[in-house]
Amino acid sequence: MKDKNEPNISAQIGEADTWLDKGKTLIRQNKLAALSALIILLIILAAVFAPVVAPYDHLQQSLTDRLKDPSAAHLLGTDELGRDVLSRIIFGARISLTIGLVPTLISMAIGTILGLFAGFYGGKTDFAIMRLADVMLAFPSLLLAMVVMYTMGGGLINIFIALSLVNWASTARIVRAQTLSLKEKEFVEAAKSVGVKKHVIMFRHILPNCLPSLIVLFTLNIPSAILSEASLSFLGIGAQPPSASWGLMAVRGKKYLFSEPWLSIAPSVAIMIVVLAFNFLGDGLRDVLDPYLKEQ
Amino acid sequence: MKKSLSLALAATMALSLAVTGCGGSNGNANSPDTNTTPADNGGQQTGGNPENGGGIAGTVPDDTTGFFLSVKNADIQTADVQKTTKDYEIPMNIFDRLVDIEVDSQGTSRIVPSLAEDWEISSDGLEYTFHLRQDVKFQNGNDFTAEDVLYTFKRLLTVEGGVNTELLDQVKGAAEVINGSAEELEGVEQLDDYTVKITLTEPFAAFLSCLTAPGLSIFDSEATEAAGDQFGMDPSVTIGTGPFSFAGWSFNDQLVLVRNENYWKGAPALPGVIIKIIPDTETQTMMFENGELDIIDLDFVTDATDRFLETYPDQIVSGPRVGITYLTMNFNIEPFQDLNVRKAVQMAIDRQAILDALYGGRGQVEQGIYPFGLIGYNDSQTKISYDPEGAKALLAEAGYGDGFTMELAADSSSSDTVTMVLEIVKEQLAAVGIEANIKNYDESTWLETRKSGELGSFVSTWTADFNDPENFIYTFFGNEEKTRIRSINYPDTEVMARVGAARGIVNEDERLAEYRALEEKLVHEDAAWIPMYSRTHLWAVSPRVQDFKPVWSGVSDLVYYSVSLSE
Amino acid sequence: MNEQLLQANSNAHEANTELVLDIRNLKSHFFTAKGVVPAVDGVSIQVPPGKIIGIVGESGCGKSMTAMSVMGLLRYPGKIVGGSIILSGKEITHIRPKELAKIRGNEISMIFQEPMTSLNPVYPIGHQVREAILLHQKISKEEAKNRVIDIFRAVGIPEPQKRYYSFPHQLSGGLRQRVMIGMAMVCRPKVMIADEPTTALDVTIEAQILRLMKKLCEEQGTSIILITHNMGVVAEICDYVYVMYAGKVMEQAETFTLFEKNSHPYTQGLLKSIPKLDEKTDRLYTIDGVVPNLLHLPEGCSFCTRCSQAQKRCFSEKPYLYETGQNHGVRCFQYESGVHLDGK
Amino acid sequence: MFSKVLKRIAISIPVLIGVVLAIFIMLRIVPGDPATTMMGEHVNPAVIEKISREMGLDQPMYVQFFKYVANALKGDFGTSYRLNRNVTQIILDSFPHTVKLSLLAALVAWIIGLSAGIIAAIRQNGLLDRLFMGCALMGVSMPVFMTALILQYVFAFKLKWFPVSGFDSFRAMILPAIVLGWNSAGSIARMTRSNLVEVMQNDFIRTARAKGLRENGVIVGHALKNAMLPVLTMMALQISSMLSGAVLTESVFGVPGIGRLAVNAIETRDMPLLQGTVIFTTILIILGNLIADLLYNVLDPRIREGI
Repeated sequence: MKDKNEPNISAQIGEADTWLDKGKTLIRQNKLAALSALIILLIILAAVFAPVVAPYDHLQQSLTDRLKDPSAAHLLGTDELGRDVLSRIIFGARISLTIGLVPTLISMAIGTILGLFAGFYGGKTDFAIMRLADVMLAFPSLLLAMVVMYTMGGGLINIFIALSLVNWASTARIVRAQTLSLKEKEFVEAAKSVGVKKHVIMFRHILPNCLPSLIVLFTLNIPSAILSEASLSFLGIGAQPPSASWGLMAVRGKKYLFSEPWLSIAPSVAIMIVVLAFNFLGDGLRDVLDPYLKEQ
Repeated sequence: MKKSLSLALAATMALSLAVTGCGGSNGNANSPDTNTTPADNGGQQTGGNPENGGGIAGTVPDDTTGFFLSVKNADIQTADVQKTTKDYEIPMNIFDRLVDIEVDSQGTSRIVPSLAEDWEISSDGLEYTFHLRQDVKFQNGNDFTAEDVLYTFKRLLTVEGGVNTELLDQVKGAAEVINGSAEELEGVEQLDDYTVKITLTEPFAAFLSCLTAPGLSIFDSEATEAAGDQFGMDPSVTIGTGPFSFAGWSFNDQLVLVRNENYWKGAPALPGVIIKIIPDTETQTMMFENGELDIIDLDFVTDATDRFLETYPDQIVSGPRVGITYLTMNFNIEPFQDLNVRKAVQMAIDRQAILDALYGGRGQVEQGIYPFGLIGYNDSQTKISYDPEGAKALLAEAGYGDGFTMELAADSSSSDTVTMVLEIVKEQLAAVGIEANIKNYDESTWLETRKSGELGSFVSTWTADFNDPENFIYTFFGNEEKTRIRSINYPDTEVMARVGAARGIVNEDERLAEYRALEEKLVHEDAAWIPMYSRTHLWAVSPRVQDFKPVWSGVSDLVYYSVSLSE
Repeated sequence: MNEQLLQANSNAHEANTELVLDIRNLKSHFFTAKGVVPAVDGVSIQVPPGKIIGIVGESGCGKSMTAMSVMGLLRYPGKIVGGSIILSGKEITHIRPKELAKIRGNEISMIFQEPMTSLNPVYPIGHQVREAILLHQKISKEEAKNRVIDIFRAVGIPEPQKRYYSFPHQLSGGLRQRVMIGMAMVCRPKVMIADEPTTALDVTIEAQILRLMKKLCEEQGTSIILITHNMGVVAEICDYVYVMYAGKVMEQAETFTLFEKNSHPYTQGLLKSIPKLDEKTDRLYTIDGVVPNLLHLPEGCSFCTRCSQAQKRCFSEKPYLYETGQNHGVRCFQYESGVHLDGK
Repeated sequence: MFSKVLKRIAISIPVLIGVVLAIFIMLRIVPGDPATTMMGEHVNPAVIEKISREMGLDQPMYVQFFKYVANALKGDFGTSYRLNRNVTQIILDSFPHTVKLSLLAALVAWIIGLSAGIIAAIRQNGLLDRLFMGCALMGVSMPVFMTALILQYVFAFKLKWFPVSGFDSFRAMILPAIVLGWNSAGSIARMTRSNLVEVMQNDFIRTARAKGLRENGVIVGHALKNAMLPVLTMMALQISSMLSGAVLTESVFGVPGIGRLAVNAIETRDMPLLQGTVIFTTILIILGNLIADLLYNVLDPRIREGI
C-alpha cells in the first residue's frame, strides 16, 4: 500500500503501474493474497477437471460401505450412502463455485449498469434507481433470499435468482459513487466536449475506471454468495440433492457430527478455505488496485 | 444547539427501540416459564379455579422441579385438535375421547371405555349409543355431560379452520351441517344428560376405532364457546378433561403441562411436563446427553441411533410405528399402465437394503398395504422378492428392454432421510435400466400436483389415524377421487367399489377377510402399489424415567399419563 | 560563517557542534516494484543557528524526502540507507522511536505544504496545539492552554480565545497555516522545517506567512529549513540556498552569491524561468525536457539530458560537488578545478 | 440540521413503501393456492374456498395491498394463517429475544472486530495482521450453523461451561451471542483496518507524528476517532446482517426470536407471518440506518456544521 505522505513514486518515475506491475506488487507485498490466488486457481482447476482429479465417481453409491472412516482408499471417508467424500467435495466445488460466480456476475452486471446510469444521468433516473437500491438494501439479505426461495421453490436456478436479487444494490451504489466523481474528471469533460456519445463515455471511458473496484468487489462477493447458499441449504431451501453443494454436504453431514465428524467438517473446511482465500485475495487486490473501495 | 437537537433525536430513537425491547422482555424473557399469549383475564374467568389445587390451565407454577423435560423440533400451531392434523401431543394429554385404544403385549389392540363407560351398537351397524361417565369434571370444574359431546362434534364440522371434518363423514347430517343447509347435526342426539346416540348414514365398521382419533377429543362446551378463536391458542382457556392441563406456551420456546389433580382416572405421577422447542437435532442430542432432557425421539436423529443404542443400551424404548412407507406408480404416466413394468419396478427395489442402510434394519419390509401393528396385518401373504434379473426380463417382455425414464418426485420439505431413500431407489432402478430422475418440488407444488393426479412416482409414509385397515386402503383405493388425489389413478372401478363396500361389512371376520383379499389383488395381482417397509420407533430416555410407553401407533406425540420419574 | 561552512564540508566526518543541524551524505531510497528509487542520493546540508536555509528544486527532486528523512517520517517503502543526521551534536539517524518522539516537535519541528489537511478535522485546533506542549513539557492543561493562546496571538490569529475551540474546517487556509506555525514554534525548537508552507496559499497571504516565519525565527533564534520551488521566496528570506536535482545537491551558495554568480546550468535555468517585469519576452523561459525517471538516471550527470552546455563526458561520468568560491559549491565539470565537497 | 433530519426521514418513507410493496408482490406470486397449502390433507374443497374468501385472497391484488397497508399503519399486520393469532403480537413476543441476542452479539462483534482491526492496521501486512484478520474472518468463513455447532460441542457439550441451548439466563446467551457476533466481527475488523490504514495516510497523522506523538498515541489519539466514524455507519449494515445471521443462530440454539418466526413462517407457508416478519425487520434496519446517520452527524464536526 502506498503511503500518501510520500510523493507518488510511480508518478515521480513517470510511469503508471501496469497490471503486471500490480501483480508483482501483490506477490511481493502480500504473500498471503498471492497464496490465496494460487489456492483459488487450484480449486478451479480441480472443479473443471473433476472427473480426472476425483478418485471415484461422486454419485457411485455403495450401501455396504456407508460411513467408512477416512482411509487410504477413501481419504476423507465415505458418506451416508457409501459415496467417496473427497470425490464429492471435488465435484461439489463445481456447484459451490458456480453458486459463487453466477449470481455474483449477474448481480454485479445489473448493479454496474444501473449504477452507471444513476451516476451519469443523475436527477430522476438517479433517484429512482437509488431508491430501488435502498429498498433492496433494507432487506436482511438472507431473509430476502428466503422469501424468493419460498416463492419459487428450491433449485440452482432459483438460488441464482435469489442471490442476484439480493446483491446488485451494493454494487450499484459503489459504481454510482465512482461514476459521479469520474464524471467530473478532465478526460470525461474532454470526451464530452468533442461530442463523444453518452453511452460511449459511460462504457468506454467511465466503466474501465471502475474496473479495479469491481474486481475487488467481485472477489469479495463470491464467498458471501457461497455462504448464503450454505445458509439456505441449512433451511432446506438451498441446493437440492443429489446435486451436492458444499453447503448441502455440511448440512447433511452435520447429523453425523458425533460419530463421523469428517462428513460435515470436510465440506465446511472447504468452504472456509475458499471463503478465506477470496477474502484475502480481495483485500490484497484492494490494497494494490483500488483507492476507492475503502468501505465494504 | 444544533448538536444537542440531533443528539436528542438519535437518543429518542435508540430509546424507543430499547423500550420496545425491554417492555417485551419483562413479559417473557426474564421469566421464561410464564406463558406469553395474551392471557389477559381470560385465565381467571374460565381456568382460574384455585380450589383445584394445582393444574390450573394457563398458569405455570414457579417451582418446576420434578417436571418431565421433553422436546419437540418444531412448535405446535394450535392445541385445538379440530384445527390440526399433526399437533396431537398437547391434545392427547389435556383432552379425553369417548373411547380409547389399548394394545396388549402381544400387539393385539382393543377399544376400551374412556369418557364413555359403555356403548351399544345396533345390529344394522348404523346406531351407536354411548353411556357417559358421570364423575368427570373439566379442568375448570365444569361437569362433563352429553351436551359437551354434541357441542364438540358440531364444532368439528363448523369451526372456522377445522381440518378434521372427514372423521365424521359417515355421521348422518354431517354433510348438511358442513354445507350450511342444516343448523343441527342430525346424527348426534342427546338422550339424557349422560347418554348420546350417534346415527350413521351407512354401516361403518371402523367407526369405534375412528372415535379414538385425537381429532375427536371432547371439549367443554361452555369454556370453548367463551374462548372463541383463542381456544387452543391461549392455554388458560384451552380446557379439557385430561390428566394434564395446558399451563403455558411461549412460542418457539416451550410448552408446559401441569398435573390435573382431579383427573377422573387418578392424578398422574408427574407434577408436570416441559416440552422444549429445539429445531436443531444436534442441539437436541447434546442436550439429552448433557442431562438437559428426559427423552429424545430417535426418529429425528435417525443417524445417531446406532450410537445411542451403543451408548445407552438400557435407556432405549421402542414401539412399532404403525405406518407404511410406500412408493407410487402413476397409472396415467407412461409406461406404468403396463402390468409387467409395475411388477418389474416392484422387483427392482431392494427394500431390505434401504431399511438396513438408513434405519439400521430397525423395522420390517412390508408386503401389503396394512403395516405391522395394524388390525388386518397379514404376515403370511405373498412376498415381493428383490430380483433385478427378473425385473429386466419383465421389462424386456413389456418392450422396455432398453429401459425408460421416469420421475421421482421429491418434496423439498421432507426429511433428508426420505431424500436419501429416493437417491438409493434411483440407483437401484438404474441397475435394471430404468433412468429415474429426482425432481424437486416445493411443498405446496408437490401437494397440488399430487392432488391433481399428475405427480410422478414418490415415496411417502402413511401412519394410522386409528387402528383399522380402512384407514389405509380407503385412503388410497377408496374411489376414483381418492386414488387420483394420491396420484395413483388406479383404474379398476370394480375393485374400488369393493373397497368402499367393505366399510359396511358388519361381521368383523368377513370384513378383514375382504380387506386381505383386496390387499392381495391390489399389491400382488395388479402391482398397483409398492410397499416398502414399516419402522420401529425408538426413543432414548434419561435414567430417571420410569414406565414410559409410546402410544400404540408409534407416532412422535407422547402421552405422559403413565410416566414417572425416580429421584 | 564562510569558514565554518567550508570547514564543515571538508571535514564531513568530524562533528561540528556549532551547527544546529548537520546532514551528512544522506541517502534515502524507495524500494518499489520496479526497482530502487534513489530519492535522496548523498545530500549534505548544514544548518547554523538562527539562519534560514533554503532548499529549492522542481517537484520530485528529493527536497521533501530530505525533510522527511530528517524528521524520521519516512515510511515504507522509503528508507534511510546511508549518511547521518546530527541534531545539536547528537546523532538521530537511527535512534529509537521513543527518543525520536522526544525530539520531534520539541527540538525540531515541521510545517507542511497542505494546511487544509494537516490538521485533524475532528478535534478543535486549540487542543491540537496544546497537545504538542503537553507532550514535551510538564505543565498543567490550563497553563498549556494559555501558552497556546499566546502563540496564537503571536502568529496573528484573531480572537485567539475563541479560536481555541474552532475546528479546522472553520478556518481559512492562511489561518490554518498560522496554526501550524504556532504548533511548530510552541516548544521553541532549534530547527523548524517548512515544506512549501505557502504553496497552497494566496500570494498576499504567502508574504504575510513568510514574514511571520522570519520574525519568529529572529525572535526565538530558531533556524528554518525552507523547502520551496519558488526562487522569489528564496530571494526574499533565505540566508543560504541548496539547489537540488534528482536527489542530489547541484549547487549551494549564500543567497546573494547564488543570484549573482549562479554557476550550475540548472540553477541558471531555474533563475531564468522566474518571470521578470522589466523584461519583455514573448514567452517564459523553460528548461527543456522533464525531470528524469529516477529509476533510469543517465549514467553521467543526472542533468545531462536537459543541459544546454552538456559535453561528451557529462553523459558517462558523474561530476562531484566542486568548490568554486567562498562557501559556494557546484556539481558540474565546468568547475572541476575546485575542491570536492562531497566528502568522498 | 432539523430540516436535514426531516429530509432523511422523508427519504426513508418511499423506501418503506417500496419494501412493503416488494414483499407483498413477491409473496403473491407463490405458485399454488395458499389456502390449500395451509389446510393440508384432511379437508374438503368447500372449506378451502371458504377460508380463501375469509383471507381476502379472492379480491384483486391492489385491494389486498391497500387494505394491508392501511392495517399495517395501524400496527396490524394481519392474522397468522397457522397460529390464528395477531402477527404483530407474535412478533412483539419474539422481538425482545432477538434484540437481546443482537445487542450482545453486537458487543462481541465490536470487541473482536475493533481489536483485530486495530492490531491488523498497526501491524499492516505483518504476521499479526494476518493472524488477527484471519481470526476475525474465521467467524464469517464457516457456515454459521457449523460455527454454532462446533462452539456448542466444545464449550457446552464437552466443557459444560454453558447450557447447550436456551435463552433464559445470561450464561445461556453467551454462546449464541458469540456465534452471531463473530459472524459480523470480520467485516468490522476489515473496515476498521482499512479505515485506519487509510486515515494513517492523512496529512494530519504526519502532523501528529511531527509534533512528537509516538505511534500508539498517533493511532489512539488521532487516527481512531476519524477511522471510527465510517465504521459507525456500518452499525446499520450490521443490524441487517445480524438479523440475517439470527435466523440460523436462533434455530441452532433454540432462541425463540424473530429469525425463528421467519423460518416457521416459511416452513408452514404462513404468508401473513412471513410478510409481517420481513417488513418488521426491514423497518428495524431502516430505523437503524437512520440512527447511524444521525449519530454520524452528531459526531463528525464537519457534517455537523452542514458542510
